[in-house]
Amino acid sequence: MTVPELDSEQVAVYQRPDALSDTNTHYCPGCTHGVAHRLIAEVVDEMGLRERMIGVASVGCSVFAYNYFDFDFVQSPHGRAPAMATGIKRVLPDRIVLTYQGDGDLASIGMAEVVHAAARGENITCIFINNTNYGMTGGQMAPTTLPGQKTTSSPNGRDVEVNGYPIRTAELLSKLDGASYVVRRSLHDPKNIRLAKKAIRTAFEVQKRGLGFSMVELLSICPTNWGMTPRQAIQWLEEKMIPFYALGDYKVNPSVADIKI
Amino acid sequence: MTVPELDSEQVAVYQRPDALSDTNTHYCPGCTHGVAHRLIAEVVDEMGLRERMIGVASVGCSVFAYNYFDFDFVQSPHGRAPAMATGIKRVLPDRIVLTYQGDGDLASIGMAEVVHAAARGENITCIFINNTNYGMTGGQMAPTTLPGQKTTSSPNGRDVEVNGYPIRTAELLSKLDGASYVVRRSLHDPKNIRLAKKAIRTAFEVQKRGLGFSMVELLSICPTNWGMTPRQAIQWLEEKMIPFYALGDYKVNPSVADIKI
Amino acid sequence: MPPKGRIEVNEDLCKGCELCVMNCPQEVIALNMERMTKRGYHPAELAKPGCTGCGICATMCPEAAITVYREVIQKPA
Amino acid sequence: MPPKGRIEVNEDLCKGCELCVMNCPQEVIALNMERMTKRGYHPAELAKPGCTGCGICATMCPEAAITVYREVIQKPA
Amino acid sequence: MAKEMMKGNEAVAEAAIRAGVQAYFGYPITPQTELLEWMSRRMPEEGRAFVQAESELAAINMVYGAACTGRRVMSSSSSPGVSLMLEGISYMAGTEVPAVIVDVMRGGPGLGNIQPSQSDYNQIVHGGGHGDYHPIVLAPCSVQESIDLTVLAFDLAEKYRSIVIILSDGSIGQMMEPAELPPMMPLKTSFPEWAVDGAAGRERRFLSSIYMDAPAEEVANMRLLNRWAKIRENEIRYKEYYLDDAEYAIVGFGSAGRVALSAVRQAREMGIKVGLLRPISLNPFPVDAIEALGKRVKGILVVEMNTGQMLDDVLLATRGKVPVEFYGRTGGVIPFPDEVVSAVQRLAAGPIVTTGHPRDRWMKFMSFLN
Amino acid sequence: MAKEMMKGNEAVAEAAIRAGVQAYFGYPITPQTELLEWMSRRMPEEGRAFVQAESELAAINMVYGAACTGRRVMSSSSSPGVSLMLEGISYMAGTEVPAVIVDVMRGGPGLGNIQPSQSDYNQIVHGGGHGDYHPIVLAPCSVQESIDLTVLAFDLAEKYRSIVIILSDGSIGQMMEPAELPPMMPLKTSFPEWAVDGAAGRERRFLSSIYMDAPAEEVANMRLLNRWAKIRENEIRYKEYYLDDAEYAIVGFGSAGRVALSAVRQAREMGIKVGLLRPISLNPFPVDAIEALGKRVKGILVVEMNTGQMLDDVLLATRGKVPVEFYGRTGGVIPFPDEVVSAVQRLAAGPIVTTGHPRDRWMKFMSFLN
Amino acid sequence: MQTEILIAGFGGQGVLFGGQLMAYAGMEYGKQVTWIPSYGPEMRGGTANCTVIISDEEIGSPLVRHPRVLMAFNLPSLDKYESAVAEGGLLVVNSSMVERSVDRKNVRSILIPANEIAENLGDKRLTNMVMLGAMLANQPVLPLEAVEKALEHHIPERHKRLLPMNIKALRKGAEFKPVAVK
Amino acid sequence: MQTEILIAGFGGQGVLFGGQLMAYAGMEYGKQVTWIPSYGPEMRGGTANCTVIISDEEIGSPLVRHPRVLMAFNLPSLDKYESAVAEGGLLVVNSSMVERSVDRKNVRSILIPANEIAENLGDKRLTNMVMLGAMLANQPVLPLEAVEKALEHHIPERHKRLLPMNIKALRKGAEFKPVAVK
Ligand SMILES: Cc1ncc(C[n+]2csc(CCOP(=O)(O)OP(=O)(O)O)c2C)c(N)n1
Ligand SMILES: Cc1ncc(C[n+]2csc(CCOP(=O)(O)OP(=O)(O)O)c2C)c(N)n1
Ligand code: SF4
Ligand code: SF4
Ligand code: SF4
Ligand code: SF4
Ligand code: SF4
Ligand code: SF4
Ligand SMILES: [Mg+2]
Ligand SMILES: [Mg+2]
Repeated sequence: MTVPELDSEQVAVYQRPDALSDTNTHYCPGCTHGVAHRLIAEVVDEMGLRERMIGVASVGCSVFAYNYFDFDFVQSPHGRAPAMATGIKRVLPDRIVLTYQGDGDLASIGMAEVVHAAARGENITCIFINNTNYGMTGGQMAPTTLPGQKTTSSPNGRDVEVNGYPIRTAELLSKLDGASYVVRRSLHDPKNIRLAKKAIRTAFEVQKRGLGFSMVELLSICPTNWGMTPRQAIQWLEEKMIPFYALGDYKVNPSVADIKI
Repeated sequence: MTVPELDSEQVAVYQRPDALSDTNTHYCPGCTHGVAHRLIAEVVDEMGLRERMIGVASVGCSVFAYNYFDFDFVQSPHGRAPAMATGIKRVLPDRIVLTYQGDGDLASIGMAEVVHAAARGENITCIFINNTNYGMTGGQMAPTTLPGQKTTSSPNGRDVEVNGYPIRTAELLSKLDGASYVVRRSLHDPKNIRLAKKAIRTAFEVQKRGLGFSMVELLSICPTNWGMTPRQAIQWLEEKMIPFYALGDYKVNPSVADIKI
Repeated sequence: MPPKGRIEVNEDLCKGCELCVMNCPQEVIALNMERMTKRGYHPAELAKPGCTGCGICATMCPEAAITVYREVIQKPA
Repeated sequence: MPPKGRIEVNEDLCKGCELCVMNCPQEVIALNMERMTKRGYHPAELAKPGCTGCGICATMCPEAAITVYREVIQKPA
Repeated sequence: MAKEMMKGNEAVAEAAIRAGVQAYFGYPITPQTELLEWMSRRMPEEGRAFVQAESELAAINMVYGAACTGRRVMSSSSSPGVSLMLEGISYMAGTEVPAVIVDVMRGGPGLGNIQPSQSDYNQIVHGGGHGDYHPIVLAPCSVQESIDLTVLAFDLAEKYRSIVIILSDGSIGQMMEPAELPPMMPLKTSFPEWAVDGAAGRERRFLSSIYMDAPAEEVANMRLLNRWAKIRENEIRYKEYYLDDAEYAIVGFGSAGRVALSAVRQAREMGIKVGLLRPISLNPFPVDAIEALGKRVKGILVVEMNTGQMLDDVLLATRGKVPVEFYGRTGGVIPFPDEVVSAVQRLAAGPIVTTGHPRDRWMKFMSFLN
Repeated sequence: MAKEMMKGNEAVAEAAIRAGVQAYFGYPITPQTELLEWMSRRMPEEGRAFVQAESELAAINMVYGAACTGRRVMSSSSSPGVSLMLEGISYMAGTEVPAVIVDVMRGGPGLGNIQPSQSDYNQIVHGGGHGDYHPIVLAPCSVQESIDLTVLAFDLAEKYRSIVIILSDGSIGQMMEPAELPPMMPLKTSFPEWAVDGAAGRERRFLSSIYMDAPAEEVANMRLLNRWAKIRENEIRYKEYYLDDAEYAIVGFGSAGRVALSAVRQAREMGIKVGLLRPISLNPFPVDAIEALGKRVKGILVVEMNTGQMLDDVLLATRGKVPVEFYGRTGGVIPFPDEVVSAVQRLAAGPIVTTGHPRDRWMKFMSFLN
Repeated sequence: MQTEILIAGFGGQGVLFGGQLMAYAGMEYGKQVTWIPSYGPEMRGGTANCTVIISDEEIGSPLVRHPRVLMAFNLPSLDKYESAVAEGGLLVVNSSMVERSVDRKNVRSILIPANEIAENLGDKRLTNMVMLGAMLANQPVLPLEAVEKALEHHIPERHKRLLPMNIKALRKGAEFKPVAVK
Repeated sequence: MQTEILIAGFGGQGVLFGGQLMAYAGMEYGKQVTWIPSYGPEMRGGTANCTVIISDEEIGSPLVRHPRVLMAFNLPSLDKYESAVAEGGLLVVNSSMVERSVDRKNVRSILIPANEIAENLGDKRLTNMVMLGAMLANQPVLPLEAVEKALEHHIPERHKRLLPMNIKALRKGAEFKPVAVK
C-alpha cells in the first residue's frame, strides 16, 4: 500500500549520519554491529570529530569496519587493536582514537592488550561488542558465551567446569586505576540504544579531555550463529544476556561526573 | 665466639625441607625469592605431595627454580606458565601443578594467560612474586612498579600519566568467577611469612580438592635492583609496598572456607 | 493529537530484519513481501497511516536505512 | 624461663644477608666478619648465648641455611 | 575399513584421535576451524582433553606443557595463528619434546584472506622461530594423505622428539573426498624416560630449553643437528608420477602438486613427455631425488601457490645442472591445470634460458598477464 | 663530530633519535635492554614517544599503529622476543608501512642463553611471519656501522615502505667502540600520502593488509615482489677485504665477519692468499658479488655463528661452481680467529671435496672435536 | 573419464548438499570423487558454490577452469560461469530464478523451472533434487539409481521421511531434455 | 700492532671500568679500540671480565684466544685464564687475592698486592688503578700519561675529587716490575 505524503510542512528528524560512508555493510540482517556503527557515527557527527578521528578495526565480523566509516581507519591483528591504538595515540595525542572490537578479539586473544591499555590509562576509547560468540569464524565459544550456551565449539553447551566461566569484561577492567570510564550498555531496544549512544558520547568526551581509558561494552545480537531470527535474538539477549551481564556503570572517574551531555 | 652446645636433650625444630634440592641458589643475598621457595617446599613436605608435584618455572630471576626443588619441573616461555600448566593439568588432572612467576612475567607479558587460566577455573596454583620490577633483566619498570619509583626504564620515577598505573593483580583476578582463592601476602617479617605459608598451603588444598584456580601474590624484595641492602629493602617493602598493595584475601570461594589447616 | 510523521526506507540498505517493524509503537511498518531488493531482501516500508515521526524505527535500524520526517507544529506565538 | 636453643648455619648456603640477624628476638645472631664462605660471603652464626630455638631466623632465611635445635622440656607427668 | 566421505580438516582431527592424541589445544581460524570444532565434540566423547585456548600463543604453550608429560598432543591453526606460535615452537624444539601442529595455510601476508595458499613454506620449513632447529614438515595433497600423514606425524614426533608440522592448505582442509581412517589405536600406557609427570618413585626430572653456558648450548644444538641428519637419512618422502620416460619434470607439493598432476596428464595428451615429483616431506626435502631428476630431464618446472619459496630448495638441489623454471599463483589464487600446461609448453619449447633467476623470468611473465 | 665511546645498543638508540625516530616501543630483554633503557631516558627528553610495552607482541603492534601515521618508528628485541613479533611484522609487510626493528641475537632455540649468536638468520631473512614478503635486513659488525645502518634503515624503510631489520648480536650490542654519531636531524613535517592521521581537509584513508579477493591479494603480492626486485637492484651492500689477489675467500657477516677479518690477516701472515667478503645487506643478499667471487677463487669458506644458515644462500649464489666449506660455532659460542684460520688452512690444503653438503663435512669435523 | 560439475547458487538453495550427494553417489558407485566448496568470510547467506569431480582415475586438481557441467541455480551464477563451461558440456539452468536464456551455442543447455516443480511437489527445498535429476538424465556421469541410493544413505536423519519426495523430484527433473540450439 | 688485554675479577673490583679507561685512553691517543664485557644472567656480583683491544688498524675479532695481557684480579681468574696468555705476553696478578704464584714460564708476570697498596693509599676502590699502572709500565701499549688524561676526562663526576688519588695509584702500580723467571 502507499502511505500518502504529509501535506503540512515537514522536516527530517532523523537522517543517516555523515560519518557513515555510503557503503553496504556485509553484516547479516538484524546484526546490531550495524547499530553500534550508527551510534558511533552519530556521536562523531554531533561532536564534529570526523577530521580528528582514527579508528582501529579488529578481526571479527567488524573486520571491514574501516569501509563503513567516513573517517581514517586502520585494521589491526586479532586482539591487538588497543596496542595499535596506543601507537597512534602516542604520536598523535590530539586525535580521537577508537578501537572497535568483538568479544573474541578483546576478551580472548586480546586480553593482555586491553588490560594494559586500561592500566596505562591510555587515552583511547574501546567499543566492545559482546555477542557471546565468535561471529566471523562461524559461532565458536567466546569468553562471553553463557553457561550452558551451545556453540560450534561447545556442542553440548558451555560446561563451566570444563570450558571455564564467562568473563565479565567491564567489571574486570573497572579494577584498573587507569580506567576512567567503563560501562556496559545493550542494543536490544530503543531506550537502551539511546543510553548506549550517550555512553559512547561520554567516552569520547572523556578522551577529548584527556581523562584516560574508556570502554563501552555493548550487548549485541548474532542471529546467524545463534540460529535465530533477529526478533528471537533480541528477545534472547534481553532474557539471557542481561541477567548475566548487568547493565551499568562500572567505573566512572570522578572528573567524568561533570561531563554534561 | 663459640656458643656452647646445649647439654640437655635437644631436637631439631626446624630443618631444611626435603622438597628443596641441595643446590645453591643464584639469588642475590637476601632475595626473598628464596623464602618463597622454602615455603613451597615446606608445604609440599607437610602435605606429602613431592611425588605428585609438577612445577612450571617462568622467565625471570626464578627461571632456574627447576633446579632448586626436588620434584618435577618444566620451564616456560616468558609469561606463558599458566598455559603450560593448563596443558599439564589437563592430561594429568591428579597432579598438583604449580606456576612460579614474577610480576613482569605474570602481570605484564603473561596477563592474558593468567586471566584466562583464572577464568577457566583451571585447577592450578600460581605463586606470584611481586617485587615491583624486572629483576632478571636489571631492574626495569614492571606493571607493579609504584608511582614515582625509579627503575632503569623509568629513570625519573614512574609517572603514572605517561607510564600508566600499577596493576593490583590479586584484586584484578578476584573478579573472575573461575578464581577460587586469590590472596596477597608479604615476605618481610616472620609473622607475614607464616601467613604466606598458610596461604600457599590453602592454595594447594584448594587445588587438591579440585576447587579451581588459586593464586598467592607475595610481596618480595629485590635489594639488588632497588639499590638497597636487604635490611633497607625489607623496610621499603613494609613502608612503601604494603600501603599500595594491601595484604588480604581477595577471593575466597565459599567452599574454601571449610579447609582447615 | 500526536504529530504526523513519515519514514523513507533506503532499499539499497534495508535487509528486511524487522527490527524497525517490531519496535514501531504505532505498528505502521511492515516488510513488503511482494518485492525484493537488489540484494534479495523484502524491504521494510510504511504500511499504514499513523506514523508519528517518533524516530524509534531509525533508532533500531542496523543499516541506518531509515530517514524520518515529522510535520512542523507551529506553536502559537 | 625460656627454652634453650641453638642454630646451625650451613655455610655453603648462607649469603650473609642478615635477614636472620635483624629478626632474631634475642639478638644473638651476627655475621662473622672475620671469615668468608667459599662463595665470598660473611656467614651468619650464633654470636652469644640466649638462643631460645624459636625458629624465627629460619623462618626468615631465604637460603634455608639454618637448622634450629631446641631442648626438649620434660613435662611433669 | 570402508571409505567415508570426509572433509580434510575433519579427517585430520579424527585421524589424530585414532592415532591416540590425548590432548588438543587450539583456537578458531578459517580455514582450519572444522578441525577444532571436530575436536571439541570428539575429544570429550573419548574422555580426552580439549581446550579452546584464549589464543594461539596460549594454545601452543598448552601443547608445550602437555608434550612435556610425554603424551601425544596436537594443535592446529592457519597462517597468522601459526606466526603467533613460533616462540613456543622454538621452545619445544629446544626442549626436544614431540608435538604435531597442523597449518592450514591461507593467503597472506598479514590478515590477507582465507583462500588456499602455500605462502608459509619458508616460515614453516626454513624460518619460523628463533634459533637453530628443524621441524619435520609433511605436506598432504588429499584427504586420504592428510589422514595417513597425521598418523605418521605422531610416530615421527615421538621417534625423534621432534615437532612435526602438517602443512596443509584451505583447499585440502575444506575439500571432501572418500578416505579410509585407521582403526582406533589404544592410548599409550608407557611414557618416555624424559617425561615430566610427577616424580613418583623416581628421581625428579625437569625439562627446559635453557643452556646458560654457551658450550652446553652448542652441544644441544649439535645434538639436534645430528638427529636432523638421521631424519634426513630416514624420513624423506615423495611421490613420482609419469617420470619413467619423462623429458621434463614438474616439482610441486600439496595442492599445487595435484594441479600439476592434472597438467601432466593434459600435457602428455599433447605429446609432451612430462612427469611430476611431488615432495611429501618438505623437511627433510628430497634433495637427492631432485638432484637425480635434474640429471635425467631436460628441464624442471617448479609449481607453487606462492612466489617461489620451495623453488630455492629445488635450485639448491639441482645446482645449476638443469634449467629450472617457475610458475606460481599467489595470494589465495589456485592455478588451473591449463596454466601449468602452458608453463610446461614454454619450458619444452625453449629456448632454454639458464641465466638469471627463474623467479625473475616468471615475474616478467606475470607482469604481461596483469 | 668527534668520536665517542659507546655501547652498541646505546649507539643504535641514539642514532635512531638523531635520525628522527618519533616513537619507540619495546620490552626488556638481554642482551638488548640498554637500547630500551636509553630510549626511556632520551625520548621523553626530546619530547617524543616512549612506551615500555607489556610484551613484544604489544610493542610490535604499537609500532604498527604509529607506523600507519607515517612517522618514524622503531622497536628492538632479541631472539625470543622477535619470534613474538612475527605476526605483527607480517601485517606491517602486508600493509606496506615502514618501520625499523633491531634484533640483538642470542643463543637459541627456546630460552637458550644470552650470549651472542647468529642463529636467527633464517628466521629474519627467509622465514619469519606468514605469507610472501621480504624485509630488508642489515647486519652491522661494529658500533660505528650500527649507527650508520640505523640511519640508513629509516631512509630505506620510508623509501620502500618496507620493514628494515637491523640484525645485530649480543657482542655488537654490548661492545664499546669509538664511533661518530650523525647530527640531530629535524623531525619530519610532511607525511606520505598514504598516512592515516586524521582526515582533516581530505578524503578519509585506511590501511589494512586484507585482500579478501584472492586476485587482489595476488596483485598486492606482486607489487611487493616488484618492489623487492627494485630493492635487489639498488640496495645490495657488502664489504670486501683483501680480495684483490685472493685465492680463497671467506664469507661472513656481523660478528663472524669480524672474526673472519682477524683470521684473514693471520692466514695471510702464514702465506695463504685469502680475503673476506662481508655481506652487510643480508636481504637483499649480494648474490652476484658472491657468484663472481666464486668464479675467481679456488674455494670459499662460509663462517657463521650458527649451524650454516647463510651458507645455503652462498650455495645458491655459487651454484656448485666453486668448492664451498663451512665453519660455524653455535649456541652463543663465538669462534676465535685461530679456529677460522685452521678452517682456511684445511680449505687451502685440499683435497677439495665437492660432493655432499659442506654442513655435513663440518658436522663430522665438529664431532671429532667434541 | 572425468566429469567436473560446478554447482552454483544462493546459500540455502541446497547447492552444497547437492554436490555432496553426487560425491557420495560417485564414491558408492566405485568412482574417484572430490567435492570442494568455495568458502568466504560471509557467514551470511550470499552465494554458495561447489565443484564435484567424478573420475575413473586418481583426481588431480579439484578445480578446473572449464567444467563439463554447470548447474546454475540463479542469475548471478549463470552470468559468472556460463562462459566457463567446456565446449560440448552441459548447462542446467534453474529457469525459475533466471529469466534470460543461455548465450553459449557450443554447449547443451537445459532450462528447468526447478523452484516451481519443487513447490508443486510440495516443498521448495526439493529444488536441488530437481536440478540434479535433469543433469543426471543428460550427462553420462552416474546412473540415476546410484544417486537415489546415495540419497537413501545420506539424507539427514530428520529428513528421512522426505526421501520418497526427493526421489520423485529427482525423477521429475530427469524428464527434462536440452533445448534445441537455435 | 695490536694489543689484547683481558681483565678479570670479581664484580665490584673495578674490572669493567679499568677496561673502559684503557679504551678511552686508546681512543684519545689515536688508536683503534674495542671493549667487550662478558655478560651473564647474574645481576648478582659473581665474576666480571672484559677484553680491550688497542690497535693501529681496524680491529677484527673483539675476542682472542690468546690475549697479550691478562690482568687477574682474583684466583678464579688466574686459574681460568693463565694458560690463555700469548707466549711472551704479560700477566698482572693481584697478589692480595691470589696466594699462588704463576705457573707459566713463557710469559712475564707481575705479582702486585694491589688491594693492600690501594688500601694504603686510602681507598680499596683504587685497586684497579694500581693494577693498570703495573700493566702500563710493562707493556708498550699506551703511555701512562694517556691513561692519566683519559682518567681526567672520564672519571665519574661524583668521584672527581678522587682524581689525584687515582693518579697516584696508577703511578704506584707503575713501579712494579715482572718477577724474574726461575
Ligand atoms: C591470530 C588470529 N587468530 C584467529 C583468527 C581467526 N578469527 C577471525 S575473527 C575471529 C573471532 C572473532 O570473534 P569476535 O571478536 O567475537 O567478533 P564477532 O565476529 O563476534 O563480531 C577469529 C578467531 C585470526 N584472524 N587471527
Ligand atoms: C619473550 C621474552 N621477552 C623478554 C624476555 C627477557 N626477560 C627475562 S626475565 C624478564 C623479566 C622478569 O621479571 P619478573 O617476571 O618480574 O621476575 P623477577 O626477575 O623480578 O623475579 C624479562 C623481560 C624473555 N626472556 N623472553
Ligand atoms: S555472524 Fe553474527 S556478528 Fe557476524 S554479521 Fe552475522 S549476525 Fe553479525
Ligand atoms: S635481582 Fe632482585 S629478584 Fe633477582 S635475585 Fe637479585 S634480588 Fe632477587
Ligand atoms: S530495521 Fe532497517 S534494515 Fe531492518 S527491516 Fe527495518 S529498515 Fe530494513
Ligand atoms: S517514526 Fe515512529 S511511528 Fe513512524 S514508523 Fe518509525 S517507529 Fe513507527
Ligand atoms: S638469613 Fe640465612 S642466608 Fe641470610 S645471613 Fe642468615 S643464615 Fe645467612
Ligand atoms: S632460633 Fe630464635 S633465638 Fe635462636 S637464633 Fe634463631 S631467631 Fe634467634
Ligand atoms: Mg563476538
Ligand atoms: Mg619482578
